[in-house]
Amino acid sequence: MNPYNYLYVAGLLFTIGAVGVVVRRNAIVVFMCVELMLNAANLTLVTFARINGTLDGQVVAFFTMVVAACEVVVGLAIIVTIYRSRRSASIDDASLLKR
Amino acid sequence: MNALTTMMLLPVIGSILVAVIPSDQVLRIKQAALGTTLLVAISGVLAWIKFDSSNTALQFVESAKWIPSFGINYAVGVDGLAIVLILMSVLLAPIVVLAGWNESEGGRWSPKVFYILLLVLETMMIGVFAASDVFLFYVFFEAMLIPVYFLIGGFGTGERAAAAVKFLLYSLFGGLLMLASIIGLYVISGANGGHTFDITRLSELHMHMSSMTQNLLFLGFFIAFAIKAPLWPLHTWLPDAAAASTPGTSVLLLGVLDKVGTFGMIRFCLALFPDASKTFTPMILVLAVISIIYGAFLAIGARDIKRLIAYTSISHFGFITMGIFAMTSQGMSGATLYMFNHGFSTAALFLVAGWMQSRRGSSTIADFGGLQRVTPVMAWTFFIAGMSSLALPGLSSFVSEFLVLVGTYTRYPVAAVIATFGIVLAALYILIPVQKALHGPTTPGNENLSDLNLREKIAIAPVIAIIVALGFYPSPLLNVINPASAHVLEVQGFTDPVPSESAGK
Amino acid sequence: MVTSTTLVYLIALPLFGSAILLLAGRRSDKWGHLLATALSASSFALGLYQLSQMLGRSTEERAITQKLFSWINVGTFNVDAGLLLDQLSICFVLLITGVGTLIHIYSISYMSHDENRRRFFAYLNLFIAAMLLLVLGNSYLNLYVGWEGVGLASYLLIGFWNQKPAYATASKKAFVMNRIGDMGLSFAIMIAFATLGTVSFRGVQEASHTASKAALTAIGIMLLVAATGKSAQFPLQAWLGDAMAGPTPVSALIHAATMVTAGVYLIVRSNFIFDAAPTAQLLVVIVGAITLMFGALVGTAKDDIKKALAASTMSQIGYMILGAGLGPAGYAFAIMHLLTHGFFKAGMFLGAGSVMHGMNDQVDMRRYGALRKFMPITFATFGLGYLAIIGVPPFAGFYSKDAIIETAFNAGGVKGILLGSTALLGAAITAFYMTRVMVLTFTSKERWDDNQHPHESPLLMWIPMAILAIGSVTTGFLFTRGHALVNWLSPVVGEHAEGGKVLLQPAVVSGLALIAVIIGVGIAIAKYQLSDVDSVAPQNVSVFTRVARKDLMQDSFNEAVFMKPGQALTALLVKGDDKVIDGAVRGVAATALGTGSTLRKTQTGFARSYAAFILIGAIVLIAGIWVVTQ
Amino acid sequence: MNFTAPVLNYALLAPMLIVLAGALVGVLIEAFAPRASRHNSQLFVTIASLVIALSALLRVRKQVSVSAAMGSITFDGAGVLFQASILVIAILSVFLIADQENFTALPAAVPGSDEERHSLQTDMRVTEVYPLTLFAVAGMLLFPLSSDLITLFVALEMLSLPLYLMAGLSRRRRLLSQEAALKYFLLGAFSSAFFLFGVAYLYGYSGSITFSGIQASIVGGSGNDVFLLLGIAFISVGLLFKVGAVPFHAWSPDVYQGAPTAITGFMAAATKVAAFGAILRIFYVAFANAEWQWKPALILISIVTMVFGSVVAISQRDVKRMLAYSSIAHAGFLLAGVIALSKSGLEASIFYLFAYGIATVGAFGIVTLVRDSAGEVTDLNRWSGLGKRSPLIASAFAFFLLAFAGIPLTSGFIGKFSIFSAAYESGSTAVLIAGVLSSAIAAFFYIRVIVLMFFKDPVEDGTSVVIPSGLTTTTIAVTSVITLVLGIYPAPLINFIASSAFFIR
Repeated sequence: MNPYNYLYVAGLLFTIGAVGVVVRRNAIVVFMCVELMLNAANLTLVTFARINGTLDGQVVAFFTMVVAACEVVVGLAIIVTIYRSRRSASIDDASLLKR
Repeated sequence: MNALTTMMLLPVIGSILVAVIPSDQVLRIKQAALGTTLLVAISGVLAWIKFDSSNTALQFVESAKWIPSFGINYAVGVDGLAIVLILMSVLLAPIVVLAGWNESEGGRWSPKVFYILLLVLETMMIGVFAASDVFLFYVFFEAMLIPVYFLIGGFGTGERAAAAVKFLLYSLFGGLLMLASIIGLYVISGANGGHTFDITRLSELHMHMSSMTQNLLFLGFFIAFAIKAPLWPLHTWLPDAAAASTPGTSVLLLGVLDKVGTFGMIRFCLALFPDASKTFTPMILVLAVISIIYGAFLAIGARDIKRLIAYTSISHFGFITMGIFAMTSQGMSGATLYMFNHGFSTAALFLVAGWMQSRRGSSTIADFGGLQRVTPVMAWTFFIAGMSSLALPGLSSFVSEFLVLVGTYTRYPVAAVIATFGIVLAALYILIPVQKALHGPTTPGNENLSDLNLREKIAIAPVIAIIVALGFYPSPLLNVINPASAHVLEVQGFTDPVPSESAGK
Repeated sequence: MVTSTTLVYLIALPLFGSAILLLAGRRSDKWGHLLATALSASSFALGLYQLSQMLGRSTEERAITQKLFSWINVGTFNVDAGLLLDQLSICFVLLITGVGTLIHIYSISYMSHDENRRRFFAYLNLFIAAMLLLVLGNSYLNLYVGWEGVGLASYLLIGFWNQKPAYATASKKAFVMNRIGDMGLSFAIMIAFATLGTVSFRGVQEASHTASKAALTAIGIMLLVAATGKSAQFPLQAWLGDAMAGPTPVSALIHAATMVTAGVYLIVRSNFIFDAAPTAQLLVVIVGAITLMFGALVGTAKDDIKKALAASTMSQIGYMILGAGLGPAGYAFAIMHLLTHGFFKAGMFLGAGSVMHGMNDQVDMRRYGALRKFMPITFATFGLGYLAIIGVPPFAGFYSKDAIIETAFNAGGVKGILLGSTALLGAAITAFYMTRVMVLTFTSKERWDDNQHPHESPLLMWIPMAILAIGSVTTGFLFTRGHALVNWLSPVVGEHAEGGKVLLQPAVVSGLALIAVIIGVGIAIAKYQLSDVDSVAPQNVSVFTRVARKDLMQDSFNEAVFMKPGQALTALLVKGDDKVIDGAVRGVAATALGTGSTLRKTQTGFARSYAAFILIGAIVLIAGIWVVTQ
Repeated sequence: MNFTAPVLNYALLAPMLIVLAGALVGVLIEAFAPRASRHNSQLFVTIASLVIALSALLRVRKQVSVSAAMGSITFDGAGVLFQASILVIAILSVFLIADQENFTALPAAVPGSDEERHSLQTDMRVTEVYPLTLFAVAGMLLFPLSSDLITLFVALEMLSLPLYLMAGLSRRRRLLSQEAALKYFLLGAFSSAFFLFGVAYLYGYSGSITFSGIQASIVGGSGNDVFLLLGIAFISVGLLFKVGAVPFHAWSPDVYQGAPTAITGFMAAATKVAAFGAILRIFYVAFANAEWQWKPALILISIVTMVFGSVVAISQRDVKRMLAYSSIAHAGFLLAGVIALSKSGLEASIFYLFAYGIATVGAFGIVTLVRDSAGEVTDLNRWSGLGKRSPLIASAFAFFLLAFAGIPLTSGFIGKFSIFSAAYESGSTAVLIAGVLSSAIAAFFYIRVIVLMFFKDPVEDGTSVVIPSGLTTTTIAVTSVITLVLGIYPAPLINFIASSAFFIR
């Protein structure tokens, strides 16, 4: 199968993620969209590792997973704090800082 | 030690001295400031005496590396034009201190701050005329805005904050355009023999510029100077600033700071961009002539005495600019002499206006009336200063104004002819306030004004003396100015037009 | 040329006096007037000494110079502070210092009740100094200094009682209108320097031989403009009437005898230019002719004695200008009329001052009448001046005015006839209005209030009047005896060109003039002596009288054409400066602020919109790079 | 497949390792030390590790190596300068952080809850901010030294994640603070996704993840240009987000305002140095030869950023937001250094970054001092008359603002001059002109604040300037002095930068 198709899939996933970030209100969902984008990137990396025939892409993908895990830790902490303060996980509610 | 560096250091030392005197010893502070400025004035006069007017090269030269990797030096040196302007600045400083003995009080901050700012400003005033490194010049040019800004905003009257901001923004805008041009020069110098800011070396650079580049760089400098000078239509900051600041500050602002603009036109616009200067000369002359007439009309229409003086200055700066760009020896020397004379006649006007204002509590012309009978000395001083401002023969301004006109006429008759109408308008803008404020019956509120006291008389006497003396005998200054202005013209490749009907033709 | 080291003292003495009096202030109140008079007198003495020296030298060596120092020296523009005393200037020196000294003496008494008498004398001395500089300067630029100097002194003296707003305005008006003339002088100097390369009299004279007619015409016209300003000639005549606001001695000295004649001096001094520039010369005679009629017509309608005399002055100077415009034939006569006029008009002004002195400063002639009985000396001296001005032989005016009329007739062609007739008609009108003054003041019935107590003036006042009256009687005869003045001046103004076609013989002209005078006098006597005069000016008068009373609408004209538009322009510019120029500046600031406020709204506070920026930004970035790359 | 044991040059990595070790010690202290002693010991550990790291860095400052960590880290002169700047800024920032008045007592407590009240009463402290700071610093130290994409990504996350948390630690107005943390986090994660996507495409383009590998591919020109384009674009989004360039700037005003002020200062100064360090390295080393692809876009972003930041800053009413927009504008100026793509551009950028970072820390340090009973006062209107209340503090703030505005005799001027001249030297006239114009606009709001502080009367609403703690005083004093010295005599630093600013490949 043409490995470029994986790139298209990854691009699609990335777009879905990016649009999701813009359109969804729930902080958790938004964050999941970001994770989707990261995974799209991972898919791209792995595809390129395959195309280029080097392992570097796969290594990067591993790093990415670790980093994403760290992000989850920090992110959920923040989201939970907000939720406890506001009783809401909608990011549109957190819009006091503006102008 | 180098005379110029010494003169620049003295006020700094003085300001430190003022800073260590406790704030409550106001008299001591004033004495320290006066002493310092007097000392600087003396060293200025000594430098002027020592100056060799037959030598057209820069004198009192000193150079030290400052930021070597950018080719920036602390380099000072003066020619005949600069030494005259430095002389004017350092002579005005003690007069301002003495004349405005009490104007430092009642400001937003203590008198101490006033004198520190004033002394720092004096250093920069000297530096800006003495710098022979373009970068150094720019540093002084911009940095001197800050003390003036605080002097206006902190010690002025009326809409002082707004006026200070307007002044600063206008100047900064011009300064930034000039910075762009300076960067341009720097880059071009880097491409042609290494980065430098040395005025002499930069003045050879125009050979390596396209005319487009030269025009743009010229405009960067010129607009900055035209704002400073100020030239129509970039003048609207001046009346506001002059009306809001203390008389002393106004004197330094109009008398000295604004001269940086016209001085800069000679020193930088002409020297660095000779071809562009020629290209823009017609446009500049038009602006200058408009300034002359426009400033005069606005002065005629002014209701506030300080705004009036500011507008007269716009007219006078028009004359100076016209003289410079006439490119004749009479125009150039006349313009330089004009700068000096304008410093003193405007100083006299502003100081007296300030005294009138402090006595009456108003600077609106209509509030005064019949002062000649109540305060004859003050009225006379104002009158003489006014006569100098309208260039009455026998007073200093006449010589310079006439030189400018005659010098311009030989090359640009139309400009000179239109500008000459300014002398009729000048009669109006001086005599209208004279009539309203000094003549006529003494109006209510003016009956008990006190005449000048001894301190004020001592402060104004040298100004009047200089105005009169230079009217009759301008040679001491002209002898210094002439070789320098002739040198400028020679470098520009101009020779005076030959009389069209002379026997030699 | 003979050099001198003492010329400067002529000027320095009164200048010194002025400075002392002004600087010493009230401390010199007691002796200030004496010092000033003494200094003026010593200047006169010096002048006499110079005259005697000059007479002792041969004709070619009579002119002497003194270089004080190099004044302005830039490039080829080299002007020395230098003085020149020649046959022309010595006339003026003696007139200025002589009449000046007399008026100093007169003023000691006239101004004795004024608390600022010292200041008055300081101004007088300043005027003497400036006027001497005007006539002694050896270049146009030096002359210019004196030219504006007398303007300043005149301004100060007209406004001496400036607590009255009208007087302050009058002084300002005089200065400003003079400045318009000064502008002409500036132009003349600029053109001279640009075309001839020099501004000294000698240099310009030498260059004028080779210079083009165009250049000389331009210089000449500009000099004429200058002369019209200073000498109150048409069209810059409007200030002179108002200048009567000054104390009467001032009117006598400055606005009759000396300063206002400076224009004549300027034209005569520049004879070499006008001789070579016929167009300019023609304009000179036109201006002179118009003004002499103008002044005469205004004079017929004035009820204010000083204004009537002022109008007369204007008219008489018109004669002088006319004479000066007639070229070598007329220069000397212009000067002669100037000198005789200096005597009789100064005398009459002092007489008018004497009348006012006796009449509580009343100036309205309709409130005078029959003063002959109360002021015999004043009547006598004024009467002698009167006879001189209307040109009754053998009084001074007869000689000088006749000479000008005659020269005018002989100027040739239609021009000569027109000019001659104008001058002749002017003489008739002069006779009319001067008789009117004389009659209304001295010989008609009493028209003053009961609280007036007319009385003769003190000795110090009438002695100068008497001396001037003697001058009015004798000078004409002295000057013409053996063509004394004509010959005296010829080295300066060129040989008096006699001959050519003579239209009318001198005797005929004199006869015509006398007839004209008799007609004028006769009408005036019929109108004012033989019939009653209202003590209030009648209002139901012809439109001509009304226009003449309003100075032939000169002020209305200036107001409508210059002042009102000027004021409107000023107001417009003031508004425009604020609204347009500063408005543009403020507009830029407001635009920046407005843009900031608008762009600020993009910061909605919603994280999702920020994410959208990033997304859109990324897309644009990619698109941008894509476009660039392709 | 063969594995070679990694060879690490510990001497060169020491600064980072020391900071990381300090952070770990901090975590241990957090876990085991008694609550009362935590603050002092944390502070000590933090400052000690930063200082030791700095001295370790200075010991190896002359060394150069591409293989400090198997080609993942390049240790060169520019890197040393970035690291040193970051460490100096970090030390000064930690002094501000040590003033615990700004931090919440218990981050986990719900705002307004009993728990929070209790924590405040018992004077609990957020000592975890210290290890977080150290982690962030470690990430920042790594970021500009990274020479492959993995390291770059890891460093990016390493510096970002702690900052997300730190933004939410404010003691007062906690909802705002938490909102700032949330926005920062979500948008940060979003942008790092872009970054990573870019990494993937670059890898796809060159088959290598090292900068030198990418550069080699670009030179070779064999790869698919679409991948390169996507790679550069996406990676730029991530990097430009960090520096706050338009249109990726939107987070910064909100986060600057919401975060505790000391953190804002640290973030604004240190992050900018680190991020620009990374940008400079990747663009100078990896993308230099694809200049024609990215330069126009970057020029556009630079211009839009400087103009947008300046214009919007004018209308700000909150001092922290104003400084945020000011920092956006400065990001635009700094991008000019990237665009220059020359040695002088690199030098200028480094000088600018250091000067700007120092002044920023000082300015935010002063913001922490202006308070009322409810905490910091950041509403600009309530700053009016500050010059009367506390002349020294107000003067220092004014001085920093003048430095931001680039007035001569401040470090900002030298920075502005050098960076614009570098940009112009490389041919970017548009950047020069836009820079000059937006500087003029920027001057507008800096000066407005000065007017507010000095020329307006104080409002009596309880706003006051607290007496700064010793450490805060130190920070403000040191930053002021550095800003002044770099303005007057920058030659030593410039020479030092010139001698060591280079990237090796």
